[in-house]
Amino acid sequence: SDGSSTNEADADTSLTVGLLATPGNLDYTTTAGAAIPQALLYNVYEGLVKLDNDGAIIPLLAESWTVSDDGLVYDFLLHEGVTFSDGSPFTAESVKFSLERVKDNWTANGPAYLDPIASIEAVSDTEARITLSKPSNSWLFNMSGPVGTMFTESGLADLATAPVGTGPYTVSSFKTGDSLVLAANADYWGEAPYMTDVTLRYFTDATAQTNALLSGDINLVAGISQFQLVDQFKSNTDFQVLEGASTGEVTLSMNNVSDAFSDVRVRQAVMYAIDRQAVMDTANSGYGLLIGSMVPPTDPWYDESLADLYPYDPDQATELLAEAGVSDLTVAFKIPNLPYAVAAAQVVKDQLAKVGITADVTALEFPAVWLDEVFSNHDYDMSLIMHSEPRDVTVFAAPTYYAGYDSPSVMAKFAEADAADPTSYIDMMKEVTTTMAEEAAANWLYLQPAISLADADLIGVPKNTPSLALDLSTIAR
Amino acid sequence: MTPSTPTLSVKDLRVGSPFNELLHGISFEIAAGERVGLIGESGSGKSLTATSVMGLLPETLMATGTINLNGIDADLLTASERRLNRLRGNTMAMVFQEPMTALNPLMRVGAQVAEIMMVHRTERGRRQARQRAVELLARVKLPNPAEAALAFPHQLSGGQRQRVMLAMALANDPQLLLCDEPTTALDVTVQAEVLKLIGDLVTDRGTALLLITHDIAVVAEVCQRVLVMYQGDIVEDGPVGRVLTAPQHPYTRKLIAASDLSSVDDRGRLHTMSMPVIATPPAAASSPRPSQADAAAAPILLPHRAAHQRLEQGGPPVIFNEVAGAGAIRVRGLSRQYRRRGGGLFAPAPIVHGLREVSFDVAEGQRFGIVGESGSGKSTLMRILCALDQPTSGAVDVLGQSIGGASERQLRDFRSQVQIVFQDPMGSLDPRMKVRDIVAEPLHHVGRAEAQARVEAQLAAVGLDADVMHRHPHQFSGGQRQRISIARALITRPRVLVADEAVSALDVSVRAQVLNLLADLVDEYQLTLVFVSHDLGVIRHLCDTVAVISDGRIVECGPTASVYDRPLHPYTRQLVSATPSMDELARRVIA
Amino acid sequence: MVLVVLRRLGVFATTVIVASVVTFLMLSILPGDAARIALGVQATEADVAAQATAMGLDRPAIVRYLDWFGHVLIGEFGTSTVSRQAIGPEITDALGITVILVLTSVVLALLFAIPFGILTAVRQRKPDGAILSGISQIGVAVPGFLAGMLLVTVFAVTLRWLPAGGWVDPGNDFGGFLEHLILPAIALGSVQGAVLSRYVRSSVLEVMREDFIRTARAKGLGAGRALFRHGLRNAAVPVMTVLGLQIATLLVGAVVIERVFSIPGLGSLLLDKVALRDLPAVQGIVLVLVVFVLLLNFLVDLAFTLIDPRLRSVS
Amino acid sequence: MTASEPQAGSATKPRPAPRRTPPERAGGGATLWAGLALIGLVVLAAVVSAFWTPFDPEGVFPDSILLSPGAEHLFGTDSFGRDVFSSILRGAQISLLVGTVAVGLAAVLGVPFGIVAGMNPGRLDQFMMRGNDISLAFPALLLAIIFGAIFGAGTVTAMVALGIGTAPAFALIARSGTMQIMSREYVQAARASGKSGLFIGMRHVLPNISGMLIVQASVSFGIAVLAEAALSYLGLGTPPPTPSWGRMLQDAQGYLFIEPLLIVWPGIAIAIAVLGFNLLGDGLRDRFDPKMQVKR
Ligand SMILES: Nc1ncnc2c1ncn2[C@@H]1O[C@H](COP(=O)(O)OP(=O)(O)OP(=O)(O)O)[C@@H](O)[C@H]1O
Ligand SMILES: Nc1ncnc2c1ncn2[C@@H]1O[C@H](COP(=O)(O)OP(=O)(O)OP(=O)(O)O)[C@@H](O)[C@H]1O
Ligand SMILES: [Mg+2]
Ligand SMILES: [Mg+2]
Repeated sequence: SDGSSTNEADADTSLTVGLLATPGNLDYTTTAGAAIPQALLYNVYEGLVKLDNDGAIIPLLAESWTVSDDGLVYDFLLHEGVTFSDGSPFTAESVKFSLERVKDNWTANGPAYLDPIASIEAVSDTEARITLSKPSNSWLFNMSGPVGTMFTESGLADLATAPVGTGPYTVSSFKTGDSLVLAANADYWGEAPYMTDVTLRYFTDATAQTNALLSGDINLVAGISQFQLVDQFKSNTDFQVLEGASTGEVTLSMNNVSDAFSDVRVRQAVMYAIDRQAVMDTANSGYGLLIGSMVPPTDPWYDESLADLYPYDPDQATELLAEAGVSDLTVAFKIPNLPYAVAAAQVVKDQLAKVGITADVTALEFPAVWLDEVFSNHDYDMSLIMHSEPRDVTVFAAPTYYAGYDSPSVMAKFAEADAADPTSYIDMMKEVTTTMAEEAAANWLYLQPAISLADADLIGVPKNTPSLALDLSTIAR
Repeated sequence: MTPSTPTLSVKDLRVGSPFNELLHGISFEIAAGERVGLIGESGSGKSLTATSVMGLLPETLMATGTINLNGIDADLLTASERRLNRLRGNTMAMVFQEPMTALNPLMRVGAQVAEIMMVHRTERGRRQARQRAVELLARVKLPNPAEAALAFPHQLSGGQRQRVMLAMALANDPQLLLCDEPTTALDVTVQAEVLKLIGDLVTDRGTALLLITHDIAVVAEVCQRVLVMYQGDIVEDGPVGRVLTAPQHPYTRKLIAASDLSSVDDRGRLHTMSMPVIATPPAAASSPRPSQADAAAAPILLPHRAAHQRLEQGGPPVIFNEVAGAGAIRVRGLSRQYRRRGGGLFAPAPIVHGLREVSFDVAEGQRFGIVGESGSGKSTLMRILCALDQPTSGAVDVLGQSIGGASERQLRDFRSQVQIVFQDPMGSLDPRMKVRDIVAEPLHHVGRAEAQARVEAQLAAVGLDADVMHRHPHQFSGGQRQRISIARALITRPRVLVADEAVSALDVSVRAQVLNLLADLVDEYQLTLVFVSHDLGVIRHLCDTVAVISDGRIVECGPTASVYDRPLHPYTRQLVSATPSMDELARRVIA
Repeated sequence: MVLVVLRRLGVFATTVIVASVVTFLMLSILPGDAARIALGVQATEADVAAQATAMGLDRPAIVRYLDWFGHVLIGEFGTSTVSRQAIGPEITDALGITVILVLTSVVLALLFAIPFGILTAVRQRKPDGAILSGISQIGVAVPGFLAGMLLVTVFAVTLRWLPAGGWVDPGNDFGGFLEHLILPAIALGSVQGAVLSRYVRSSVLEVMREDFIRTARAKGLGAGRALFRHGLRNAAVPVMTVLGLQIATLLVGAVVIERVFSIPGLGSLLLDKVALRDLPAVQGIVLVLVVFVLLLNFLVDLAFTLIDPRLRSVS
Repeated sequence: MTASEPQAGSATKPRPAPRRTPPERAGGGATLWAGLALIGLVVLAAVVSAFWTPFDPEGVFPDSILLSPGAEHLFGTDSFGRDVFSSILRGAQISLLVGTVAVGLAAVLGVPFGIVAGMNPGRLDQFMMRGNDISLAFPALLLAIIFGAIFGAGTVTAMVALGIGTAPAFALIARSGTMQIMSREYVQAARASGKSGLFIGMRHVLPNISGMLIVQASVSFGIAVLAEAALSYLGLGTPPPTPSWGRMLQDAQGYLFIEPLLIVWPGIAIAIAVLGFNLLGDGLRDRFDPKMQVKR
């Protein structure tokens, strides 16, 4: 595309990316939300490991690692000569410092993920040993996320605005609600990224975002949220459409402890009552993947057969409702006021009406009011939201979680699986997620697709979003 | 231009809207240096005539006929806008009635005068034009002309503004000057000065003058010849002296009779013109008399005769018309100040003195007139007497009720005893109410049927049929509206009637009727009357006692005849000389 | 004189204080837990409670008000609970953008509305006047954001002449600044222009009926000259009132256009901060907006005084 | 010198009432009728759609998504397969509802406020006007954002915010009208007759300022329809599936390149409604304007 950049000389290595949710600040240790890790993880901040675009755990600051046979001791060999962007060196002490800090100083982004750690030891400058209190299959995966980030003590002064990491980029300016500008880190220890100047521009409106791409203001829309906007790019040779898999399960949650849905038959009736394909067609312009459980295909225990567990069958639904002795059911359907939820909810409401369930739709302001009413106070019967965190099915199963799904055996099985050997881990995970689907803990409608739109000449644009990060290091022209 | 060519010649001028004709083919001529008056009742087409000549008719009206200026020029009615622009303000000029709004409020008056010379390039440059503007302002006798030129219109009084208009009109020495009611908005004293000025200026320069007015006295003062208009036609055209003394057309005769407040019939009533649409039965015949009980309760009145006094400059305050015992009204040391709203953004709200240290009495049954120029405090005094306003200081007792600080509860009885009639017959009637409701308004706690009966009777008393009750005020003429106001004021059988300029807004023709009606009713109901007017003639006709008020103070008070014949205060003298009687006018003109 | 100015300022100050109380009270009943929003769905209850204390949310309302307003008086709007930055600069940045946008659009609107309004008034009875007047009527009836959407579609997306949105600081790149300003300013200005032209028209019509215009014509000025020399200043007074009100409502009203064009203005900032329940920031923004409007009223008053000598004099 | 002079225009001088040119009967009348005709169209749509629409405008029809206009679907269908013509008809209800409630609320709040202030010049008036200044400083959109956050976005919130936001304008109009009426002599006459302030306010002031108020209401109605659209665009308006023109516009935005007509229909509908009320307002102004009325 032409005219996209203000500076023709280095047009080749500058990139402008359009994103939707703006970070409020740059400190993901205490601020929730996917926006900060999206911008900073793997770009400014790095951990010992990272997820590649297919979801595999690969080395990052750690050159390699070994795991003891009992699965308790991890020995990491670190890259040499790595420095933070403020010049301080990255050593095993940094690993110890960073990970020990999590327990007391992190409030957001899952500090509990590191609970399995029993101790951290800096064996030498380039050798770090982490001992777990019990074996955990999910631990190393979680280390690829925000909690695994390496910090330096001298870089903590202003986390909210001036992050200091070991990554290929540094933050050169940040204006909340508008843009975040990244510049290539001249002293980067690894291979320098192709793009030297990256501007992340934040939009509040998906149409404005695609318009910006069409008019050449930006080069890449990473993760479009309104899929009706995609088709126009398919026929346009100036652009490429990249379709991949995300970790966002669009979930029609039912409050398992509410009067309406405490009976599993009623929940199952809802499963049969809803034509998920139709919901996807209408609300998502047909984009997405029917999943049937809270597992995306990028997870090893993905079971595609679950998608057919509850075929669309309104008769079956009516029967189940009759069996449960329910008639004239009216449910409080409280959705966040997000475009995809508002669209999908209308279809759901219409389909529920066909089996005699009246859904009273209220769109609550998101995040403020929805979090309060639905998430914290569980004051709802039915809701609809996308769970975008990777591998969040365990979280969903917790009895204190807003879904109210309370199955001690499932929780026990999860714990058991985490501690089991890697192969049985996968089998057990398959088993337990199937159980949740059978018990209709929620109606996982479909997996939101990860669709990126880019100038035709861009290469290496990450297709999938297996993690929260938007990895810019692979993008080139 | 031969000497015989008239400056202005109008032939068969017809003006009309698509719906009806307003001027029905009028023709007249004005010779150079001739001063012609144009009189006629309101709506007879006087202004239309003048605006046709200027070519400033509203877009909705169409004119036919011919208008020639100086004989040589082609018909003005068909002349191009460019040509008219060259003539306007140059060869012919016009002074409008309304000095308040006729000047641009945002422009200094000097510049407005200078502009007319700039437009016609009669002065070489801006500087010269400005200079000449000052000279012109001096010529129209504005005090301090250089300073006045820098004033904005609102900083000048009405009379001063009218002089500015005049200066503007005379700037380019027009051959024709049209004046449309140039003095109606002015005080009598100022009016006389402005008229004299116009007369002198046109005589000096030999300008042809067309002076429009509805006031015969004004014409007599200034003009040589007079045109009388009636319903879109010129019905009479002749020398002023002849028209005044021997009017030919019946309308002119009636107009002159009605204008003359000093000539009365054998009942002591004024001569009136033909009756309006709704017949007025003689008040005495059909109106119910005040009930016997009321009459009995009323004390037998000793005729009170006021002393003739004046206020000396710097002298002690005087209590005028002092009445021994309990009079109807007793005012002592009354002052009223206003804080004017707003001011500038950074200027304090100025204080205005409405009344200063006024003391007087009115005896029961007295007909007390108050006369004074605009802004002298007459209305303020009226409002206080009716407890519509509170004095700043001083004591006011009306019918034994003290006004200062009285609450609405305490005034309840008082309200039905003291009533008021206002100047503007339209403004004093709520356009959205029916006559029945308007007249019944002062009645409290009276049943529907009784109220209906009383309204009917009262309307009859003021000469209106009962079937007007269901009409709205806009369906009446000015005189009829004033009758409705009077009916409303009298329905509670008040003992005191206060009238604020009750006839000033009426046509001469209707004025006499209303004055007669008031005189009848005051007699009949034995009212104490306080009548305010700027017109001495009206007061003289109606009142036995008169107080002259100037700048918030009573400067003179005494029996009407005495004040008229032997005015003590210089201001009163000025006032009296500015309102000559009809006889006097005729004498002056002929002389 | 000094006294009067002081009194005016006193009234102004009282108004601001009352407005600040209203703002505070209105916002103090916002539902939603700011601490929970900051920490997200995974945070523990204990963390959330600690966060609330840290944000000062557990103090009584009056203490919070006095603390807040006291600091505002010395120019400190406090620290955003979200960005952890001083709020003042955030607001000034956004306000600067919105003010530039609004003023540009108002200037555009005036450039259109004044000639157009006068023309439609003067040619009121002519067919072209009626047609032009109809055009402005339709202009008034189009939602501003629709105009914005169409402008983007045509000039940014299809023709690629101008950027579809965003904002560039004039200090950094003036050309880019202008490029980014032009479409939103037109979108905002076109509707305002249509509205204003209605007011100009009726104001001019009103003035044309005034006696002093007739006087001017009697002096020999043509209709057009009479209007220009004597009418327009007088017609300006009512238009200015409307203009003041328009600018006032546009400060927030521009948010719709800011959304269409992804401009980080004050309205957008407000919406973002409300969504994040960043109370100190929201309070600050609302107060700034309110004070700005009050100030604007004051300025309009002042302008009246300058235009109209009747309000100025009094010896 | 100015101090002794009555304020311009207020002088009670012996002076015949100034005569003005009569109203542009044809012009004013045509405007009025054009306005009424357009509003009639909107009202008709609202009424008809209460009983009948060609298709259900609130359902979901996966089989007929995004059809182009045709014999069956006059204006085509939207992304939910809804018949756009039906939605436009039903959408008139929301527009009229929002306009009516917002303007009604504004009038109920603003008019008595303005009348009381106008009837009590001096301190009370000053005090009330400062209050009005403060509420003017909270424009409708700002209130809608705040109220949306407090009470949740929705039709009611939007209407209330618009109503409260518009009230100061009504108060100002009512006040200046009241001050004019209070200087009329019939009010003085009523006071002299011992009538209470309440009576004067109800019988004299209110009826006589109703003309201006109706003009203001008409104009505000148009503004409210536009504001509802803007609020819907920001997600602060009527929630789906109830059809609202503003939200239809917003939804259509995403389909601009696929089905551009989707944006045209609600755009036209809004323009018709707003134009109708503006024309009505202009026509009424010409009719009520005292300066344009022929006396007698
Ligand atoms: N623009 C107009 N359109 C229609 N009729 C008009 C117009 N202007 C004046 N008239 C009517 O023409 C008649 C004559 O009006 P004109 O103003 O000439 O009266 P006038 O004699 O000057 O009265 P006044 O003494 O009240 O000024 C009146 O009946 C008036 O109603
Ligand atoms: N409400 C008011 N506020 C401020 N000043 C006022 C008010 N009413 C009257 N005045 C001023 O008080 C003075 C006396 O006014 P008043 O109305 O009593 O005069 P008037 O003699 O009745 O005049 P006119 O003949 O014009 O009716 C004038 O200077 C006037 O401007
Ligand atoms: Mg006249
Ligand atoms: Mg008076």
